Amino acid sequence: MKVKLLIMVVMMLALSSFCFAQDNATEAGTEDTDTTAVVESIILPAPPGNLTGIDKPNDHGHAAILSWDLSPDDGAGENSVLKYEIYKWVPQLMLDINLVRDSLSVIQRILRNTTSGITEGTQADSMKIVFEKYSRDELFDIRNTLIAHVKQENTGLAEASNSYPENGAWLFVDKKPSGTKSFVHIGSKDFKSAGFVPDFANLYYRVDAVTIDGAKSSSKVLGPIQTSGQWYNTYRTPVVFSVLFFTLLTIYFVREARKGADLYVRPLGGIEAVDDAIGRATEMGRPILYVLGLGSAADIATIASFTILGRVAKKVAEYQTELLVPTYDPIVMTVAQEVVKSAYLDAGRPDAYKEDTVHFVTQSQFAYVAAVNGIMLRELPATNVYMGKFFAESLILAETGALAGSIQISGTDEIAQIPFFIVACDYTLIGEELYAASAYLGKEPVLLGSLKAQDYAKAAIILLAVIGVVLAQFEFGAAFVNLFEVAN
Amino acid sequence: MKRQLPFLLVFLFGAFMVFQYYVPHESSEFVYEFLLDWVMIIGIFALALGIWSLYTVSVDKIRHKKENWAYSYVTLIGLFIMVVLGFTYKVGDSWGFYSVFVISLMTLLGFLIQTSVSKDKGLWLGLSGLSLVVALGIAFTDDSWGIAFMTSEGLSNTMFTNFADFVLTPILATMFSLLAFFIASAAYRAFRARNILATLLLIAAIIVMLRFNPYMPFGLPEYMAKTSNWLMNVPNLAAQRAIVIGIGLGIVATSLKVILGIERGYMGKG
Amino acid sequence: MTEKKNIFDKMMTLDRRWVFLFLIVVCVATYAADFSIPINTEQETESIFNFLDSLPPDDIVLIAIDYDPNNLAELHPMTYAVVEHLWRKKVKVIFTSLSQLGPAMADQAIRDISDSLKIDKTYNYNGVEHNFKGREIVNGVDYTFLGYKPYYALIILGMGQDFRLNFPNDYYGTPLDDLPMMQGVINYDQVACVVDLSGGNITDAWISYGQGRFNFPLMLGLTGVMTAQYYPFLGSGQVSGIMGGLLGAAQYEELADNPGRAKDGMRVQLFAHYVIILFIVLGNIGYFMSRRKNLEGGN
Amino acid sequence: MKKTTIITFAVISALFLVSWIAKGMFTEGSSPFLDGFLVTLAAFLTLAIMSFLYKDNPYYKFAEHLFVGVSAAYAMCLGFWSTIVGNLIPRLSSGISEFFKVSYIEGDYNFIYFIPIIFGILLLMRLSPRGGWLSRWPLAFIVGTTAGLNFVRYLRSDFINQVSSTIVPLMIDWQGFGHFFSNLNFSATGQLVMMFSNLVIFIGVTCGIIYFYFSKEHTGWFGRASKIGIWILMITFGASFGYTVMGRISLLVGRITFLFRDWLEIIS
Repeated sequence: MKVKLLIMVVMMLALSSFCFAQDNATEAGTEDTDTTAVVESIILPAPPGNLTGIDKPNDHGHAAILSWDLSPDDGAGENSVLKYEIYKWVPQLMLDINLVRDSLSVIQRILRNTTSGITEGTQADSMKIVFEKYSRDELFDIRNTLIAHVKQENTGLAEASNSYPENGAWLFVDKKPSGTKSFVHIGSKDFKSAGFVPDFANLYYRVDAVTIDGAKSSSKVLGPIQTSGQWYNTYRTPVVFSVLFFTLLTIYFVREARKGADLYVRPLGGIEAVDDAIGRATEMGRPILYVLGLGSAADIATIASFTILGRVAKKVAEYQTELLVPTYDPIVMTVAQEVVKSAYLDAGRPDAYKEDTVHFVTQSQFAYVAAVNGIMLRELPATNVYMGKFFAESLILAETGALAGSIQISGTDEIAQIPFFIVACDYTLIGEELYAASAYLGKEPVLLGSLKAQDYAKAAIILLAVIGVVLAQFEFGAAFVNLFEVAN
Repeated sequence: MKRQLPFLLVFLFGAFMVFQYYVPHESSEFVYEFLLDWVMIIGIFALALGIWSLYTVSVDKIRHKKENWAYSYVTLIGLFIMVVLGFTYKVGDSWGFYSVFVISLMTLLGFLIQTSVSKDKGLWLGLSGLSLVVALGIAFTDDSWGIAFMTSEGLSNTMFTNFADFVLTPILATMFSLLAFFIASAAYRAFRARNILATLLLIAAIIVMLRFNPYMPFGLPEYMAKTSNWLMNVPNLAAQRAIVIGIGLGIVATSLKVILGIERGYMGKG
Repeated sequence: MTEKKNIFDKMMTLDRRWVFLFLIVVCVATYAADFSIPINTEQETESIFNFLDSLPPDDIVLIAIDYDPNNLAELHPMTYAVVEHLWRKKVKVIFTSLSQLGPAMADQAIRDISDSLKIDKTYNYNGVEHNFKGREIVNGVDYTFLGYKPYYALIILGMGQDFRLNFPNDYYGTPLDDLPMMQGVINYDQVACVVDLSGGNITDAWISYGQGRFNFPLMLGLTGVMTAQYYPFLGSGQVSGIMGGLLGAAQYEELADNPGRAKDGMRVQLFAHYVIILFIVLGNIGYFMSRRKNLEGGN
Repeated sequence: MKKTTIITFAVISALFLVSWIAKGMFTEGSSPFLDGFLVTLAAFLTLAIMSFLYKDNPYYKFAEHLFVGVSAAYAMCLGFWSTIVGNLIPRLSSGISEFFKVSYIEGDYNFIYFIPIIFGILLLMRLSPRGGWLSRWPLAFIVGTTAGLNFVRYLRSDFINQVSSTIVPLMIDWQGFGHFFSNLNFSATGQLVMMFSNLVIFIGVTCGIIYFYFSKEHTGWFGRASKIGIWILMITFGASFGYTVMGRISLLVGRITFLFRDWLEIIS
């Protein structure tokens, strides 16, 4: 019962401060010009001409693109235009809803104890005074009811905007410096937000040219236009073609490989070293340390690393050496446990698998490094393998490993860290070699097939680049380059 | 079924994300945001698994008196005191019962660890019962503490922020600064002109390192600065681009293999 | 290997802890010691210095402190060096800060520099000795701090019309018309040049909206990583000079014979780099000598 | 324990105790002894980590283990309060939201948020010996989602977009040979250097890609191109190594500043 009463209070408040709000709305755009010293004779600039607008294509809706011709006094003529102000017409209903939205945000601030920023004497302040009288429980109720109310009212917006130009007001949207000819009005899709622009509702815009003195003249009103979301992003068509190209290429080569085609793969130093390194560890009776890096299970570098870990773990199980896998990310830990466990199973030694072979350390970059450093100096692994995503810690790890006298094999796709691994490790897989390694180690024809597809894609890039460089010398070459520009 | 269903899930979600990329419409965005939220939420559940793993490994070390087992107590104390401080806060200025509460919780955890590692279980269990009673007593009778954090009073749990500022930050910064030493030792150890590749690496590094060295004759300094600028802007750009293209294709190919179920190494053998 | 290690073998296999020790000693020593290193100045910085140095007293320079505390380490030394040089020459300064987190930091810097102006100093540059008497720097007479306003592109355009348009009052709330130095100062026409110290894309706005429209001499102070991308503007003459990163700041300090934070930083950097290069050279000498010995032994 | 170990420990504790007391006496503030303790603690931990450069020792082990414990808990607390409380709970029920003092976010599809909870619980099934296989489902979800995400995004950013940016004009401002030779200069912004640079970029990218070719033997002209590719890669790696030195030294200077200015207060 109480809640119903409160809605009434809020609505009353809304109505009473309506005039105030409207003043606010129209003045918002001029806040930095209204302080200008009074100038005796105000000369109006010529208005911007030919205002046009469309729904912003290939988006989720709620956005429109406006464009206009510069005012004759912008950069020419009197040269007096300082900026353009963009205004949007909204129905009375929208203004009402905005007031409720404002009160919602005040309630939110009260609930979060962040009302200190509200200046005295403003509309928000008077709302604050009203709402602060209620308990938290009541405020939660009020809040939920108001949200439901806003949601309900929003459905009427499209219809209300048909009443143009009656029953509404111009709202300031944004300002742009002189020389600007277009503006993308990206509204919010959240109906609770003040910047909400409803889809499929009539929108009206106008653009004012404003001089230094604050004198302004308005363009003709644009409208009605409507915004909406699209179901297909045409800008991304080049990506569709490349997805198809790449997928078909991969599937073709995988099939070829399955049929038994002989596929050559060039040797990778780092990968050939892995087997030797495991043998060495066995001879020395020391463990092998495998570091998966700081990536999450979602990073493809980590996924590639899992495949390599599987091979290493299998070899380790066969040779009966000890394996240490400290991890940084808990999900990576879970996956790595699966991988190592099934590798031991494959090697026929499930009994040798210990649950703490793969263990979690901490999810803090340098704490993880400190712990791994400790392992290196105390367990003295014969071989350290670093595969995956690495950041600043790469050099700390690799140098400590070198200090402990371990053979070190690394691979990462973080370009900034490759130099450090190259300098400090015995073998380094550079960038793409890491991904190739996972296919190479498997020696499975299907995986090798996809390497072949990658190589064809590279050949395509080189070919296109050569054609492009030749065409770039001519005027019409630009069209070719544009084929590879994905706008959004 | 047990083995195949996960790969079906991978395919479904993967294919959905590929299609989603072309659909700008709100409903597609809506699902996309949901999915990303889910990944984060599952991550936190996984973190609990991680903490559990850290705990069991540490306790295991203590139980079997492995090398350096005593330090595992340091890890566990650090872990628990941060958890307790992160989930509770003191009300008002007085430390009084709040500190007793924290200490009794800590002793409770300490005794519980002892119970699990020691042979004399009865004694330690009794002691942990005692501290549990103390902690519960304070929890229910005294209102000098609360469980909240996102509100402004919780953020002012001074000990939690102090631990972050005076334990985490200095160690982190110092670990990071070790890089200065390691960059020197790596350069000393590895920059030997063994073959042509090592020589190129060496020369480029030295030119760039000398870019602001004033003690050189014949206008060499200016030449060094210009050359190192050129090295960073031209060959660097080319090499980076070549690597990026390679990495990009590697990622694309691996993702595709994952979605199509060709690459299954990440879940153990498929 | 039974043969005795000679000095070259030792050079090659020196325990890395000596490297660490040497590095930390050199860093601490150069950090604590108070001496000056020569800095090679580049043309891009020299042109800034020469322009500012040629200004007669009572000219006005606009300095835009458009960075935030993130880039403080690289750009703060430039502010200190440039402003102190100008104030010593009795050139007046208008400050703006168009980055949101900038004003408080800029205000602090202005106070700091004012304090250092109270002391007498003698500088020796361009082969001439310059004696400067210490003096009190007065707000409104020697400088005006306009503060922060959002929409930097509009502010830069607006200041081309009239400073009072966006900044009717200065940062401390005094109306601009009440400040002695702002009498008759309307817009960029009364300003000798603009120096923009920035760590972000406000620089682009200064180039296209400011210099492009109002045609004043524009000089930039940028972070190290940004520098290369603005060189083309130097070639096209839109920008009159660039200071890049800590090195650029140190060059300005060198030109003005006013060693400060940047040269302190560069001192440690330079000697740390020397240590590393020294060890690389040692390692290589050892490597080549012991390889030659091994080859001879092999024969 | 050896005698020397005990003596070292005693000396070090005494030194830091003195530092604590001295800091406590000479700093101002509401709780000088707590502040003094914290600064001393930070200095101790800094030195403990640095001592690692000499060799592994008990002080480093202490700092390392403390760091691991505290940081794991810190990550968990932040993760819990920001993701579970900040993101999940406001969508589950208004009652739980009120308990955690966050505001309930009403929505028509909030029930979907029970799915990640189910996935999360499935993940925790690892701990039970029987249900371990269930934990693969959430993993499949995460891997599948992100693989799909990466597939298209990298195809666009690292494949299509790279083609367009590799297309650089080799002849810049070309107005015939006469004009070229009469305006010849060697400045960094001159026509000659710019053309040379663009040529290097083009050849560098092409040869670099050839180096990453896996399914063809690197012999003949192909091998030579691949060799040029790896040369350019090595020059780049050397240069970026040299370039990074400066930033790393700054980090060390930061620590020196902390020790000598904030803690010992001997350099102003």
